[in-house]
Amino acid sequence: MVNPVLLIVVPLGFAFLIPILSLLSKKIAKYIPPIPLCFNIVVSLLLLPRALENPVVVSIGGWQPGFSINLVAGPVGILLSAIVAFVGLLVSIYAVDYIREGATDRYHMLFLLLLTGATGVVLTGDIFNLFVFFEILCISSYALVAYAGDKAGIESAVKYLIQGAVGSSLLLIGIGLLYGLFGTLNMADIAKALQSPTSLPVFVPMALIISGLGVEAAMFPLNGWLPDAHSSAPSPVSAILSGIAIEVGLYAIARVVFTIFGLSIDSTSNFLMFLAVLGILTLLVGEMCALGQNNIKRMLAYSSIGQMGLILFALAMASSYAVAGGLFQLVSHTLAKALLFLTVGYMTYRTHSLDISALAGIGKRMPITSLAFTIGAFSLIGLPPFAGFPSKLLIVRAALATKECLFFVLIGGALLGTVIEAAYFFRVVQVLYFKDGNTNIARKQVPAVALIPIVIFVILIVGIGIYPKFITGLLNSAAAELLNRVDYIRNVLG
Amino acid sequence: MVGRILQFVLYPLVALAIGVFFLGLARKITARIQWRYGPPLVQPVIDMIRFFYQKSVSHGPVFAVGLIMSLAGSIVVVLFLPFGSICPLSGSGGLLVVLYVMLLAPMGIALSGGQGANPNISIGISRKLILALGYEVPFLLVLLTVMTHYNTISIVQVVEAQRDIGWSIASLPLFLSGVSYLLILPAMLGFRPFDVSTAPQEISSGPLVEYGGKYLLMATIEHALLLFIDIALFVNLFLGGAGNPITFFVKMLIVFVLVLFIHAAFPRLRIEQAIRYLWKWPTALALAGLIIVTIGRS
Amino acid sequence: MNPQLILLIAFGGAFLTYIFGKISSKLRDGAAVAISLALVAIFACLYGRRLQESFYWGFLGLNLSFRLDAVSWFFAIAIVSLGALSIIFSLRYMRDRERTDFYYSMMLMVNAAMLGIVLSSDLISFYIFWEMMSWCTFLLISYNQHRALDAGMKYIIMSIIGSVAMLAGILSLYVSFDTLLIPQIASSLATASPGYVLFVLVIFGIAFGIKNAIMPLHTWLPDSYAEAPSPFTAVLSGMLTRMGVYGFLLITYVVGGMIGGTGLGSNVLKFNYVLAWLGALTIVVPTFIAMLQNDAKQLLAWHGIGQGGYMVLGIGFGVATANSLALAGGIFHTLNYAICIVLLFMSVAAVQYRTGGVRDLNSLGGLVARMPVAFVGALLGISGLIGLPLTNGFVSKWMMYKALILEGHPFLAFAALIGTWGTILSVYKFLHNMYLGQLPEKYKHLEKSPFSMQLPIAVLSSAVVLFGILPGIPLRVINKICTWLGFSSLDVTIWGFTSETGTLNTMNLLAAIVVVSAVVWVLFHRAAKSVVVAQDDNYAAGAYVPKDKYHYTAGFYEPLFTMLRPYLRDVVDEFYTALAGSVRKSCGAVRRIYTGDVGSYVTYIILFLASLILVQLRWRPW
Amino acid sequence: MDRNQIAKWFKEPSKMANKYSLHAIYFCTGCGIIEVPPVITARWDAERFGVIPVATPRQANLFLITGYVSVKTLKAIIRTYEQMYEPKYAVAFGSCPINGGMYWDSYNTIKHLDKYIPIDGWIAGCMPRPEAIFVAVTHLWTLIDKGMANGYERYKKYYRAYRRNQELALGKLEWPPLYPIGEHTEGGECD
Amino acid sequence: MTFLENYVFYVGAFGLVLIGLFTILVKRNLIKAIVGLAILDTGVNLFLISVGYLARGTAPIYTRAEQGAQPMVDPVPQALVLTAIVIGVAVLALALALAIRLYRHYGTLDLRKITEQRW
Repeated sequence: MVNPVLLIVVPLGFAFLIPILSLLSKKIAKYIPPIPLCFNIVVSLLLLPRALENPVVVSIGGWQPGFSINLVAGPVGILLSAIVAFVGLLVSIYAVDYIREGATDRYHMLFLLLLTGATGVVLTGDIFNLFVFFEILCISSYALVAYAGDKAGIESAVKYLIQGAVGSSLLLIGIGLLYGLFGTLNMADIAKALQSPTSLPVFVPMALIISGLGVEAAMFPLNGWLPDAHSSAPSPVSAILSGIAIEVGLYAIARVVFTIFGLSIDSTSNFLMFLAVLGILTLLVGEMCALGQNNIKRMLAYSSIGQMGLILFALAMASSYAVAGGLFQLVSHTLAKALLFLTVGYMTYRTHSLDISALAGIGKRMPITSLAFTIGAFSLIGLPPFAGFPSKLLIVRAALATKECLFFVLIGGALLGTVIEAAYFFRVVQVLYFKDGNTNIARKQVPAVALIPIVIFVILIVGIGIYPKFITGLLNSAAAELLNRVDYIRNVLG
Repeated sequence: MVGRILQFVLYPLVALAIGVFFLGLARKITARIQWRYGPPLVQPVIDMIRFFYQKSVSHGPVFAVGLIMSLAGSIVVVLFLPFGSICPLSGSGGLLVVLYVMLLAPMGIALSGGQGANPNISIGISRKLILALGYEVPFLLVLLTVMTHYNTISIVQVVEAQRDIGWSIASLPLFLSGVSYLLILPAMLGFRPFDVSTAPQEISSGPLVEYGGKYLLMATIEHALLLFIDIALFVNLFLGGAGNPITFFVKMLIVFVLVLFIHAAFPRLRIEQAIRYLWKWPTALALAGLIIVTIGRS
Repeated sequence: MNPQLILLIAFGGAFLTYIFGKISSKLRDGAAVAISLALVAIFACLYGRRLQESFYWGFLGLNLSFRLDAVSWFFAIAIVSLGALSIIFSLRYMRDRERTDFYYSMMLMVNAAMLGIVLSSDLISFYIFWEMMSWCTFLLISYNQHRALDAGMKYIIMSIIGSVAMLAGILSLYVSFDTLLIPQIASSLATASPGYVLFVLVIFGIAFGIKNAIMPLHTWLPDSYAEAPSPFTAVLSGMLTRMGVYGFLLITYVVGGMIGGTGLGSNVLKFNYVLAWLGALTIVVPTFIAMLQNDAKQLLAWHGIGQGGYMVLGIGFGVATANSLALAGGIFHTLNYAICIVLLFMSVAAVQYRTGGVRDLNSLGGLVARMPVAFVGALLGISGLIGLPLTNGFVSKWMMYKALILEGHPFLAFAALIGTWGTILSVYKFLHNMYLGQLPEKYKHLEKSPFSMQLPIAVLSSAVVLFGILPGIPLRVINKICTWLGFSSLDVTIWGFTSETGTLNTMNLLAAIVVVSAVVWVLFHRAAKSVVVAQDDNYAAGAYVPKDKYHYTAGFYEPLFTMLRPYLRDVVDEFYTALAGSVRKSCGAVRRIYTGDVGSYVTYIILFLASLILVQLRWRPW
Repeated sequence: MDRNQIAKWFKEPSKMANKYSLHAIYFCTGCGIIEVPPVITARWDAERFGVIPVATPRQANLFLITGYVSVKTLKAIIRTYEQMYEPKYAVAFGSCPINGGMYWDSYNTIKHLDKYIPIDGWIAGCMPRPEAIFVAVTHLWTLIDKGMANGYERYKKYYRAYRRNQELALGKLEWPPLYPIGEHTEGGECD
Repeated sequence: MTFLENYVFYVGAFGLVLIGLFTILVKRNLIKAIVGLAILDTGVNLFLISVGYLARGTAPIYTRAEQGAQPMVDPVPQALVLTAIVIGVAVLALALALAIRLYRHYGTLDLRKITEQRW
C-alpha cells in the first residue's frame, strides 16, 4: 500500500541524510539524490491508476479531513509530482558531473529540499501547508541561486530573496485573512464554505494570495527576480527553477483560483479574463525582453517568463480543453526548458562565456548537445513534430473555441509572441551551427553521465510530439480534476 | 493543297521582296529628301549579293545559331500574318503567338551579338532591348485594345470585323491606338529618331559590328522582314487589311512612306529621350484607348 | 502502396541517409540517390490511381489522413523528380563541402515534408508537414553561413508568421466544423456565412501568400534564394515556394462548393480578384527589380517572385471568372516555371562549381565556350521563362493571356505581357553576362561541368522542349485537376487546344519553325565560308582591346536604371526592415522594465496588488 | 544597264556586286578627311555609285586612308585592314601616304604606307578634290574588272614581310599574325 | 474606542506591515531593507495571532478543565505563527549571510548601486 506521504517524507529524509553521510565521504553526496527521486517516480506511477479513478486523500495524524493536514493526490498532483521527480532525477544525474566546486553536499541537500517543497506544494490539500512547502522551495532556491558564490549569483539571490520574502508575506496575510473568514485552512473546507468569490472580503485574500504566489509563478510585473536568478544560478539549478519551481507556483495559483475560489469563465469571467490578459502580457513582455538578449541563459529565462504567460493564459480560459492545453504546455515547457538549460550549461562551461556569440561553432564541437538544444528550442517555439506543437495547438484551439472576441485578440498576441520567440531561438540555432567561431575549443562531447538526461529529454520531447496520446489522457483527467471543484470537495471531505 | 503549299513557299518570298523593296525605297527617298540623287532602287539587292559572296569571320556557334533563330523567327511571323487574302498559318494561336514569335528575332540577334564579345555590341544590344521595352509598353497596350475591342485573338477575325464596320483607325476608341501605333512605328522599325541602338557614328552600328558577309546578309533580310511585319500588322489591325495583295501593298506603301518622312527629317534621340518620349505620348494615347475600350465593353 | 508507406520511405530515407553518412560518404550518396529515384518510380507507377487512407494516430483526437488524387499526384511527381535531379546534381556540387550528411538528409527531409503536404488530406497533417518543411528549409538556407544567416532569419520569421496565421485559420475551421478533413470542410463551408469564408480566405491567403511570395509578402525570397546552396535553391524555388500555389488550389477546392453552386459567393470572387491583381503587381515590380540585380542568383530569385505572380494571377483569375483556361494555365505554369527555374539554378550552380562560387554577373562571361551544356540549359531555361514558342512556358502563358483578354481584363493581361518584357531584359542580362560576352583570362581553361551536373540539366532541358511541343501530356493531368476543383474541362489535344475563340496548335508552329530554320540554314551554308576567329579579334575603332582590362557588361542597362532606379526600390522590404528595427527597439525599451533595482521590483509587486484590488473595486463584475 | 552588264552579272555575280557595292570605311587620319563629307553628302553623293560609308571593317570592302599616317594611327590601320573580309580594297588619299608628303622628314609619320599594307589605288594631290575620289572609284572598278585590285592577295602572299615591316615600325604587335608566318627568314621585302 | 479596542491588533499589524514595506521600498541600504523584511514578518505574524485572538480568552490548553467557562483563543494561528517565525528566521539568516557575501563582492550595500543584473 503506497502512500502519498512517502513522496514527501522520503526525499526529505534523504535530504537530511546527505550532510550526515557526507561526513563519511565527500564523494557520496552526489549519488544520493537520484535514489529518493527514483523512488518518487515509482511511487507516483504506482499511485497513478488509483488517482485516476479517485483522488487519494491522506490525512496526517489520523484526524478527519477538515481538521487535519491532508494530502490530496489527484491526477494533477500525481502528474506534477511525477514530473517533479522525473525532471529532478534527470537533473540530479546531470549534476553528478556538473557540480564539482563548492560545498557539493549542501548543494545536493538543498536540491532535494527544493524538490521536496515542490512535491509538497502539488500534493497538499491544506493552504497553510502549501505556504510552508512553498517556503521550503523558495528558501532552498535562494540558497541554490547563490550557490556558486560569484558576484552575479549573490546579487540575484539577494534580490530574489527580498522579492520572495515580500511575496510570501503577502501570501501569509492572505492565508490569515482566509482563516479569519472561514476558520479553517483546509482548501476543500474553505471551498465548501465559500459560496461566491464576489465580495470584497473574499476578494482581498484572493488578491493577496495571487500576488504572493505570482511572485514565484513569474507573472508579469512580479517577475523581476526571474531573469537574474535563472541566469546566474548554476545550470542544473536554472533547469529546476525554470522547469519546476515556477510551474509549481502557477499550479498553486490555479489550485487557489479554481478550487478555493471557484472562479469559472461563465459566472465570474472578468477576473479570469484579467488573468488571461495578464498571461498574454507576461508572454509578450517575456518574449520581447528575450529578443535582444545576448546572454543565453538570460534569454532562456525571459523565454520562461513568456511560456509561463502562455500557460497562465491557457489556465485562465478555464475550459477543460484550455486547462489540458495549459498543463500540456506546462509539461512540454518543463521538458524543453530543462533540456535547454542543461545543454547550455555545458556549452557555456566549454566557452567560458554566457554570450550567445561565444557559442559560434559549437554545433561542430558538441554535435549531440547542440542537436539537443535545437530540438528543445524547436519544441519551445512549437514546431512539429516536437512536444511544444500539440500543446500550443490545444491552447490555440481552446482560445478559438471560446468564441469571445477578447480571447481572439489575446491568442493573436500569443501567436505574435511565438513569432518573436522563433526569432530569437532560430538566431541561436544559427549561431550554433552556421557561424564560424572559436576553433580552440576541442571537439568533445559532454560526459556520458550528463548526456543521459539530455538524450532522455530529447527522446521524450520527440516522442510526445509525435505521439501526444502518450500523456493526453492523463492531462484530460488532470484538467477535469483541476476544474471540478465540487468533486474535489466531495473527495476530500467525504 | 498545292495552292496552300505555294502560299507557304511564295508568301515569305513576297514578303522578303517587299521588305527589300522598302529598304531600297528608304534609301532612295531619304536621298531625295536630302537633295541627293540616291542609289538605284536595287542597291540593297546588290549589297546582299555581295554579302552572299563575301567571306566572313565567326565568333563561335552561337554567333550563327542566334542569327538563324532570328531570321527563322521573322519568317515564321510572316507566315502568321494575313497578306490580303493570303494567310497560311492564321488559325494557329493568333495574335498572341505572333507576339511571342516576334520575340525570336530580337532574342536571336541579341544571342548572336552576345557571342561577338564586342563592347559596341554590348552597348548596342543593351540599347536595343531598352528601346524594345520602351515601345513594347504602348505596343502591347495597342494590341490589347484591339483584341479586347474585337474580343478575339485572331488577326483574321479582326480583319473580317473591319470589313463590316470600316477601318479600325476610323472608329473612335481605336483611333487613339492607331495613332499610338503610328507614333511608335519608327522605333519598332529601328528608324530615326530611334536608331540609337545601331548608331553607326557612335557605336559602330551596335549589334551589327561584327557582322559581315553572310551574317550581315541575314541581318539585312531580317530587317527587311521586320519592315514587312510591323507595317503589315498595322495595316491588318487598323487599316482593315485588304481583300487582295495589291491593295494591301499599297496600304503598306503609304504607311511606310509616312514613316520614312519622319526617318529622313529627324535627328537621333538619346536612349533616355527615346524612352521618355515613348512612355509619354504613345503610351498615354494607347492607355486612353484601352480604358475607353474596357469601359465600353463592360 | 499506400501513402503512409511512401512517407515512411521518404522520411526514413532521410534518417537512413544521415546514418549512412556516418559510415561512408559513398554509401550515403548512393542511398540518397536510390531513395529519391525510388520515390520517382513509385509515383510514376501510381499514375491515375486514387488512394484515400485515414488512420487514427492519437494526435489530440484528430484523424490524420492521406490521399492521392490528380492534384497531389501532379505536385508529387514534380517534387520527387525535381528532388531526385537536385540530389543527383548535388553529388559533385557538395562533394568537398562540410556537413554533407546533414545536407543530404535535410534535402530528403524537405522533399519528404513536401510530399507530406501534397499527400495529406486533412489540415492538421498538412500543417505538420508544412512546418517541418519550413524549419528544414531554414536549416538548409543557413547552410552557407555568413550572409545566409540573415537570409535564413528573414525566411523563417516570415514563414512562421504565415504558419501561425494558418494555424489560427485551421483551428478556427476545426472549432467551427469539428472536422479537418478537406472534403468535409469543403462541404461545410458551403453553408458558412460569407464573412467567415472571407476570413478563412484571407488568413490562408496570408499563409500561402508568404510562401508563394506574393508582392507585399515577398521579401524573404531574394536573399534566401541567393544564399541557399544552389542545388537546394533549385528545390526551394522549383517546388518549395510553389507549395503556396498548391495551397491556393486547396483553398479553391475548399471554397469550390460556392462556385459550383448557384450563387457565386461574392466574397470569394472579390478575394480572387484581389489575388489576381496582387498577382499582376507581383509580376511587374519584381521582374523589373530583377533587372537591377548583379548577382545571378538574386536575379533569378526576383524572377521567382515574378513568375509566382503568373501562377497566382492564373489561379486567382481562373477562380474569379470560373475560367478553367486561366486556372489550368496557372497550374501548368507552376510546373513549367519549376522546370525552368531549376534548370537555371542548376546552370548557375554548375558555373559556381567550376569558378569557385562566383555568381557576380559583372565578373563572369563567355562561358559558353567552356560549359556548353550549362549554356544550353540556361538558354532553354530562359526561353521557357520568357515563353518563347516551342518551350513549355509559352503554352501556359498563352493560356492565361487568352483567358484574360477574352474575359475582358486587358489590364491584367498587360501586366502579364509587360512582365514578359521585363523578363526578357533581365534574363538576357543573366545569359549574356554569364555565358556570352568575353571570357575572362582566368576562366580560359575551365573544365566542362561534370556528368552528374550535365545529366539533370539535359533531362530538364529536354523536358522544357517536350512540354513545349507536346503540351497535351501535362495538360491531361491538369485537366483532371480542373475537374476536381469543379471547373469545366478543356478541349486539350496533344498539340494544344481546339476551341472556337482561338486555337493553339504547336504542331504548326513546330513544323513552321523547323522547316524555316532548315531553309535558312541551307542558305547560310551555301554562302561563302566563314573563319572562326578568337573572341578578342573584334573591331573597336581599330584599337586592340587589351585582354581582361575591361568588362563590357558591367552596368548593362545603365541608361534604363538611371531612369527607373528611384521607382524600383523594394519599398516593402524597406518597410519591413524599418518595422523589424522598431520592434527590436521597442523590445529594448520593454527590457528596461527590469531595472535591476529591488526597490522597483517591490514597487511592482505592491502596484500589482493594488491594481488587482482596484480591478475588483472599479471593474465590479460581481 | 545594257545587255553586256546583265551578262556580266550572271557570269560573275560576286565581282559585279563587289564593284557596285563598295562600302567604305575611313579613318580621320589626317586632313584628307575634310574632303569625304562633301563626297557622301548632297553635293557629290557617292551613294549613286553604291559607295556608302559604314562604321565597321566587317561590313566594308573599301578602305580609304585619308591623309598622313602617324605611327600610332598605323597600328589602327593595320588592325582595321586585317579585320576586313576578302575581297577588300585599300585606297590611299593624298600625297602623304604615298611618300610622306609635307611630313617627309617627320619623326612620327610613316612615309610609304605601301610597306605596311597593300594599297590598291593612290590618289595624289594635297589635297585631292572630291572628284578625284570618284576617279579613284571608277579606276578601282576597272581594276576589279581586270582582277588587278588584288592587294589582299598580295598581303596574304607576302604577309611575313608586311608583318616584319609593321613590327619594325611599331615594335611587337599585340595581336597574333593574321596568316601563318612559318619560320622567319631574312630578306623578302616586297616591291 | 470600541473600534480601536476590537481592532487594535489589526491596526498594529498592518501598521507594521506597511512600515516594513516602506522600509524595503525606500531604504537604499540592504541591511535596512532586511530590517524592513523583519518588520514585515513581525507584522504578518502579529496579524496571524490577532486573527485567532479573543479578548480575555485563555490559553488553549485543555488540561485546565475548570476554566472551561472561559473562552479559549484559537490555537491554530499560534501554531501557524510558530512555523512562520521559524521560516522568517531562516529567511533573515540567509539574507544576512548573503548580505555579507554581497558586501565582499561590491564593497557597498547600496541597493541602487548593486544593479549589475538587469535588463
